[in-house]
Amino acid sequence: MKKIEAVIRPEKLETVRSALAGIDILGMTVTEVSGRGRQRGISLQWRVGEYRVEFLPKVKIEVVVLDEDLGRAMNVIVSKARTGERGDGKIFVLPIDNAVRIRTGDEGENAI
Amino acid sequence: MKKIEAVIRPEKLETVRSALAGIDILGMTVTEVSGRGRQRGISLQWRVGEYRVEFLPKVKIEVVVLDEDLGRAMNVIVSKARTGERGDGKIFVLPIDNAVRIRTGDEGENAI
Amino acid sequence: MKKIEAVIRPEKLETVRSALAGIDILGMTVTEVSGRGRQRGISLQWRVGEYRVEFLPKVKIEVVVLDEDLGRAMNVIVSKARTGERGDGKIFVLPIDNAVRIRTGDEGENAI
Amino acid sequence: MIDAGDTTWILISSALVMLMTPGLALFYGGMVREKNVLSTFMMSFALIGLVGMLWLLYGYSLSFAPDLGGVIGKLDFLGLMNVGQEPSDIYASTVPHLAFMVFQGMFAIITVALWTGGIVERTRFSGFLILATLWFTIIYCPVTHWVWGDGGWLANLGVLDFAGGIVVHVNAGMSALALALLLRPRRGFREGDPMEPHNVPMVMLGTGLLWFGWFGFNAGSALTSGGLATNAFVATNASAAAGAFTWMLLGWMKRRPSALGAATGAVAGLAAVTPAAGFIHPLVGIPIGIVASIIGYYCILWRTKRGIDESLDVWAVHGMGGLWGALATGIFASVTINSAGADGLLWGGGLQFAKQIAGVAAVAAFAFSGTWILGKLVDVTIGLRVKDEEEVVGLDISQHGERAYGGILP
Amino acid sequence: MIDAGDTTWILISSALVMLMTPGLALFYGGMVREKNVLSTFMMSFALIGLVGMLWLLYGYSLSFAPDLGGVIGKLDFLGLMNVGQEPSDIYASTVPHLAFMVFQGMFAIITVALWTGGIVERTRFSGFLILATLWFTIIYCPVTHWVWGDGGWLANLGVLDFAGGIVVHVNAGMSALALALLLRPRRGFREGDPMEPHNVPMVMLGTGLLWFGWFGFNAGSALTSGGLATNAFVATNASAAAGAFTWMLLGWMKRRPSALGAATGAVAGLAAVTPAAGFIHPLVGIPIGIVASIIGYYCILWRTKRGIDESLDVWAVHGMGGLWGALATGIFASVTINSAGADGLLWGGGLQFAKQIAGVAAVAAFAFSGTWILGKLVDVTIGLRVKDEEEVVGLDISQHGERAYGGILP
Amino acid sequence: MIDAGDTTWILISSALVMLMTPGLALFYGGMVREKNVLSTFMMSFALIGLVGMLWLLYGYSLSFAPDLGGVIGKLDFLGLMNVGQEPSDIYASTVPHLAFMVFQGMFAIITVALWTGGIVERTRFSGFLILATLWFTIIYCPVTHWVWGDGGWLANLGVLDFAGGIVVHVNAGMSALALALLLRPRRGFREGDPMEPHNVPMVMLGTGLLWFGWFGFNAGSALTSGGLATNAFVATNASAAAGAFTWMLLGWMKRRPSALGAATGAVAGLAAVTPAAGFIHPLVGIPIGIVASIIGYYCILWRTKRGIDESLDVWAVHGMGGLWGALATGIFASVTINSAGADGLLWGGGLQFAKQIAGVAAVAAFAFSGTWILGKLVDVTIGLRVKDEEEVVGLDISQHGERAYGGILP
Ligand SMILES: Nc1ncnc2c1ncn2[C@@H]1O[C@H](COP(=O)(O)OP(=O)(O)O)[C@@H](O)[C@H]1O
Ligand SMILES: Nc1ncnc2c1ncn2[C@@H]1O[C@H](COP(=O)(O)OP(=O)(O)O)[C@@H](O)[C@H]1O
Ligand SMILES: Nc1ncnc2c1ncn2[C@@H]1O[C@H](COP(=O)(O)OP(=O)(O)O)[C@@H](O)[C@H]1O
Repeated sequence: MKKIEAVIRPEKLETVRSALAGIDILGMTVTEVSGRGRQRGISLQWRVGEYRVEFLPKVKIEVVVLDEDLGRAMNVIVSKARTGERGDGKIFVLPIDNAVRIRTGDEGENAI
Repeated sequence: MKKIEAVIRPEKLETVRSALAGIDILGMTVTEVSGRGRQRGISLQWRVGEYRVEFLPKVKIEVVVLDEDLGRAMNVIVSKARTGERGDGKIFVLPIDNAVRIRTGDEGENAI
Repeated sequence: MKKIEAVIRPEKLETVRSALAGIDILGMTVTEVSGRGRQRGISLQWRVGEYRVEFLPKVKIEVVVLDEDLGRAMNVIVSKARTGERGDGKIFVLPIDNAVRIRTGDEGENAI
Repeated sequence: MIDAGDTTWILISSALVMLMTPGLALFYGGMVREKNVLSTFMMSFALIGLVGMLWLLYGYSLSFAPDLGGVIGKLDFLGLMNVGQEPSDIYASTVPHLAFMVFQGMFAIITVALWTGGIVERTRFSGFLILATLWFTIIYCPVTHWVWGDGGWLANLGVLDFAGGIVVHVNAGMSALALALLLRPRRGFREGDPMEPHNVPMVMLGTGLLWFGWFGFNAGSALTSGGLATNAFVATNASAAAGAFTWMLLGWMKRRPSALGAATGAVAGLAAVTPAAGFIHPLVGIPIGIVASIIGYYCILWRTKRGIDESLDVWAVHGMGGLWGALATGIFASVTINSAGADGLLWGGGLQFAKQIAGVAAVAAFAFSGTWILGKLVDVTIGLRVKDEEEVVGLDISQHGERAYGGILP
Repeated sequence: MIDAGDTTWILISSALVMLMTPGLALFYGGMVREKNVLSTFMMSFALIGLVGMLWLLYGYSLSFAPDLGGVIGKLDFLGLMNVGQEPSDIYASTVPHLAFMVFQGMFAIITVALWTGGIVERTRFSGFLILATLWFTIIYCPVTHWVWGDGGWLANLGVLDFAGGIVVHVNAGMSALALALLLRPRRGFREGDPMEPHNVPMVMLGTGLLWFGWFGFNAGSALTSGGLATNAFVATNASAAAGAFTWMLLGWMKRRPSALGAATGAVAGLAAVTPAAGFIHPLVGIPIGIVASIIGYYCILWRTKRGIDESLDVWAVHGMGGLWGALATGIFASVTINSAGADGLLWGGGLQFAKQIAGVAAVAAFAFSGTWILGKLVDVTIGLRVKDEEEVVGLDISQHGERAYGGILP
Repeated sequence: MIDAGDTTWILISSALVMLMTPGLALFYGGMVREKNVLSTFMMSFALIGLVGMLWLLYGYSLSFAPDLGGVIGKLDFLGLMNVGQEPSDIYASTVPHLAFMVFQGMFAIITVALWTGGIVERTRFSGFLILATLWFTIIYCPVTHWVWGDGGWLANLGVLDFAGGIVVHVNAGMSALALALLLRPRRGFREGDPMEPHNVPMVMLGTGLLWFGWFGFNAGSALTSGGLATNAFVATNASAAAGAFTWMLLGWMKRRPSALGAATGAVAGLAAVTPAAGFIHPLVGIPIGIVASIIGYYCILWRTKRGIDESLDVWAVHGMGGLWGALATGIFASVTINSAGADGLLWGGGLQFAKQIAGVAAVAAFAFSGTWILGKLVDVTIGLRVKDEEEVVGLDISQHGERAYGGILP
């Protein structure tokens, strides 16, 4: 089992979600986060002039998948979240030792 | 050291927190997240009819524990967060390479 | 590659961010979280008397770094986020299996 | 004879009192948890609709039509019969009868809305609507008739209540207490769950709108524009100011000057000066407000210690504030301020003070017991409390199928 | 002769109507997604500035100056020429001419603001400002002259519109529909993206302020204080109450009594009673409100099924509400309420009913087609719709360079 | 003789001005960071309490009681002595003396609240309360007496200030500047930390309420209902509209039309027209608003470049706006509009222009230096700035022990 953490543009969430659903990956957890990378913040209007905000709103998707689904899931995310502009975000893959479905108590791969 | 990430129902947070405190696990980090799984969103009222919201409010609890506390902590969470209905959530266990307590600079197991 | 998850005081975010930028670590993802540890919540005023809030506002910084940058990054965070009072927070280090830059599709160390 | 200046005053006062109910929705809605905001709002907004109609249909008649035995109005004004653009023979002779009617209607709406503060975060919406209808009919209209109706027994007795300290605040406060006892605390209340206000600026905005509207409530109750309305206006502002400042200081003595405390104190001062505003010297508003905050503060302390979840303190702030104000009227009232009033204890009017006690006691007892019975009735038939799961999930979702703040979105 | 009471009434009514536009900004702003809040607000606030000035410069003249062929006012009042502290010869003879002028100006502002609800979350701000200027000049001023101007052809015909059911609501509603059709749906609308209201309490607060302000809108339209203003006041409140309650029940029949529904119903009731308030018995407000909510409810159902993204339902709620109210005026109006009015169908006034149909039809057709042409014109020249990326990112950032709620901070 | 229409006008105007202080709390509160919202609110709300009482006790007397040497009022009106339901001999002869008193009291409250905008996010609450008390007593009451009190030296000189451009806006603006310089910038201000407004819709709502309330402020200052009040009303709206639109365009020229900018411009226009509204032709409101926004815009630019953290720009928007408006009064005033006024520069009144300069200069100098001294006094004794840690954590927690928005909950 692996955990995919993808930080993407908020406006891409819906596209990514439904594309993942298309390959039968339904479970996921989403968090509103603020990010900074090559796309270095944004300048916003104030009463006069502008001020700089260092962090931009992003969305973090966490999906735990079976090892065999990992590649497919990542491909889907990369292709659907891409605009080609700075700020498209990152995908990180983390190892998972175990998983439990709270409702049933199922452990390991059965829990996904 | 392991990190427990449990995505649970928001209304179970207090029960889980105090049960963990009962077995002397006090440190934890909590995030409001939105989740989707077998429980596939919810339909809400609009002016007329309804609309579907794909993501439901959940709470993510992150607890880093010593290996020996892992089992107990997971049992507590599973038993306290369960309702038996869809949407009870998941627990994931991730390996941790190191930990530091910022206040003191203590590393590793001493930091927990 | 390693992922640093640092839970710090919100008011230290700016200091930590600019110190990390100083050692050329620009990419990061930040989340507003609620935490509990030795610093056990806070009591707030109500109409009369007080009530206790178990969780305090914290900020979680996630930074994925190359192995060789890990030590430096952690030192910077520890030194900049410290006040010496309870509630300074924790740093956790997690292993990362892979990373992808969505914009380009670059994988592994090139994606950071 | 209709006077344009007076009519303008009553119309704008009616609009101001109308605005108080949305103001109350904000005041209450900011103090509940996020999952129950809309439910709390709807307990006010639904009443602007429901009571707004019932008042026209029969409520005004039961309250203000010619008297039947001192206890209720007859049906002469049913469906606005005999209530037209000409002034009434009895009430407010310089404005259209309809203006007096609608002004009073706004009081009915907010009085019912007030006691919802005692039972937020756990009340079933259907049961609530039935209860509100019954309460309006069986508690509010009679009490209004007693105190303000021509021939009402408390009016005949000489009880003074300028703008509703008894009719509105004692009435709603005691009713809230009865219902809170009946419904029992919210889940987690006795366990010490925080129940943190989800949005204090919303509470402050609500306070601002309430204060603003209260000028219509109190000064409008002079029913003409001029010296008396002005007197009530100044007294109202004085008491609100003193109440806000006092409560702030009370919190500070224990720890810090809290915004929520100042807001609560303002409302306590406003409630307390309500029965008195048109009978007292305006400066007396200051001690009235100070004492209202002290009473309210310690009443909340007491009810919290007793484990009573009268959640938003309608009893402590409005009920006890109104009670204090009604008694204060019996102490400080002076015929030099309002010749239609009476002299209070301070000017030798001991009897008036006794009358005020009688008036408060009668209404408090009737409201508490009557409301308890009505509540019980609704509870055992339709049900007045939501199921445990519904309460846990929150009433916005469970009762109204919606949520206050939309989330993760494209 | 200037009457102080009447002048106070018109001034405070003007202030109340002014407040409706910020109220509308809240009402609309709470219903859009977080990324478009300020954009939605600005479509109202910019108009308080823009139309607020244009009205003084030439709008009042086009609308109310001496008649030119029944279709438009002459330029006698250009730049407030001949509009001073003395009463007008023609309109509102007991208040300063300037008071009548500014009261009417507030109507112009909110009417333009109303139709922005049809095209939120996708409109280019620069194109919008041009369109608003054109629409105000070419649609609003003429229509106002037709119905309310001395010598306007619909006024001459005898069409009744007490406070703007036709001038404001049918006009804005049909215009919103035309523009929504022209601009096409928001991205994701047809795909069923949720478009969840980001802040329902903000909608409720907006509703409260609209309701409050509407007393000035409708009862102020009597142009004097007194019986007629009071009649309109009471009818207005009755219809709003009935509308709110009815819509709540309609939602409940399907599933739950929603707060958003109650708010919508209140506005439907308010819009519908607008043309009628000063001609009907106040109690008739209740059926007017009930029917307005039923019509509005099913119109939204219909337009949603047809995939029309008239986003915040200006057509269904205001347009159809105003249409129903204008017809209801032709049914229920009675000269016993307002001797300057007429008898409706119910009292044998079949002709009046026909006139009302004519008035509504003329304005609806003119507004729809005129607005469509103006919109098209702006769209092909400056552009009326933002680029796809701008829409996706949100209009707050793309059009205004700011965001509503500040984020992660020191 | 009391006139009902006039009294209604002054009472409702008083209520409107009262509402401006909660409006200001929203306007300011939306612009600060989340951790300082309640602190910002409390600096307004506490004053409604504190100044609300002090005004009754002695403030009104110092300001408006019979004159002592041109500089201050005597103690004849201490504790509302000689201030009753009858009209005053001197001021506002058609309304109760109490009505004039309370109307003026609302001005005192908001003037003190205004300058808090200069020192938000870093001021110690206890020190602030002391300073506010001193400032009210030593700066506000004398200045009011000078300009508006019968026998005040600036009034005797013939300085015109219709509704407080000098008394309120120049006064508060210069005081805010003095305090901002004294207290030094917020931590992070000079380092370029963003200080992002946490809730712009809250700012917009505040703007709406301020605009609404300003009708009472300016048009109420006619002290009677009728032509003059109407003139002031129309001029006020014109200037606000022009100010809002102009600032929006200024921002657009650099980048985008911002909502925050439009809101700021509206307030600049409102402040600037305040001294002039009852002396000028209403259309002159437009150029006054335009110039006010241009001045305000460049003043903010200047003070930001100089690293002055006069945080919410009370000086640039109110101070400089009021200054411009007071001079504009000396340019555009005409006795054809108000026979109690004077002719300005444009109509040959060069002397009047000189008087206006004198009035502004005297008050600006007194306010700046007096406030600086008072602030220093409080700072070295009780302390006027919070500790660094308190500032970092936020004033809501550190000064008031609470937070604006409740969090993670059951
Ligand atoms: N090293 C990193 N660790 C954690 N999050 C990162 C890192 N680099 C980037 N991110 C996240 O990814 C988002 C997009 O990064 P950015 O560098 O702007 O994208 P890109 O490289 O595709 O142009 C950032 O806003 C941040 O949330
Ligand atoms: N594969 C997954 N990866 C990440 N989070 C998941 C995954 N599956 C479920 N979740 C999280 O757990 C929550 C509950 O999942 P759900 O399938 O509804 O519960 P259950 O299986 O207990 O009925 C979801 O809302 C989501 O936040
Ligand atoms: N075991 C843990 N697992 C996850 N998060 C933790 C843990 N311990 C502490 N934290 C996080 O770190 C924050 C600071 O912890 P605390 O114990 O108060 O700090 P310190 O030990 O430096 O005094 C907490 O609020 C919580 O968010």
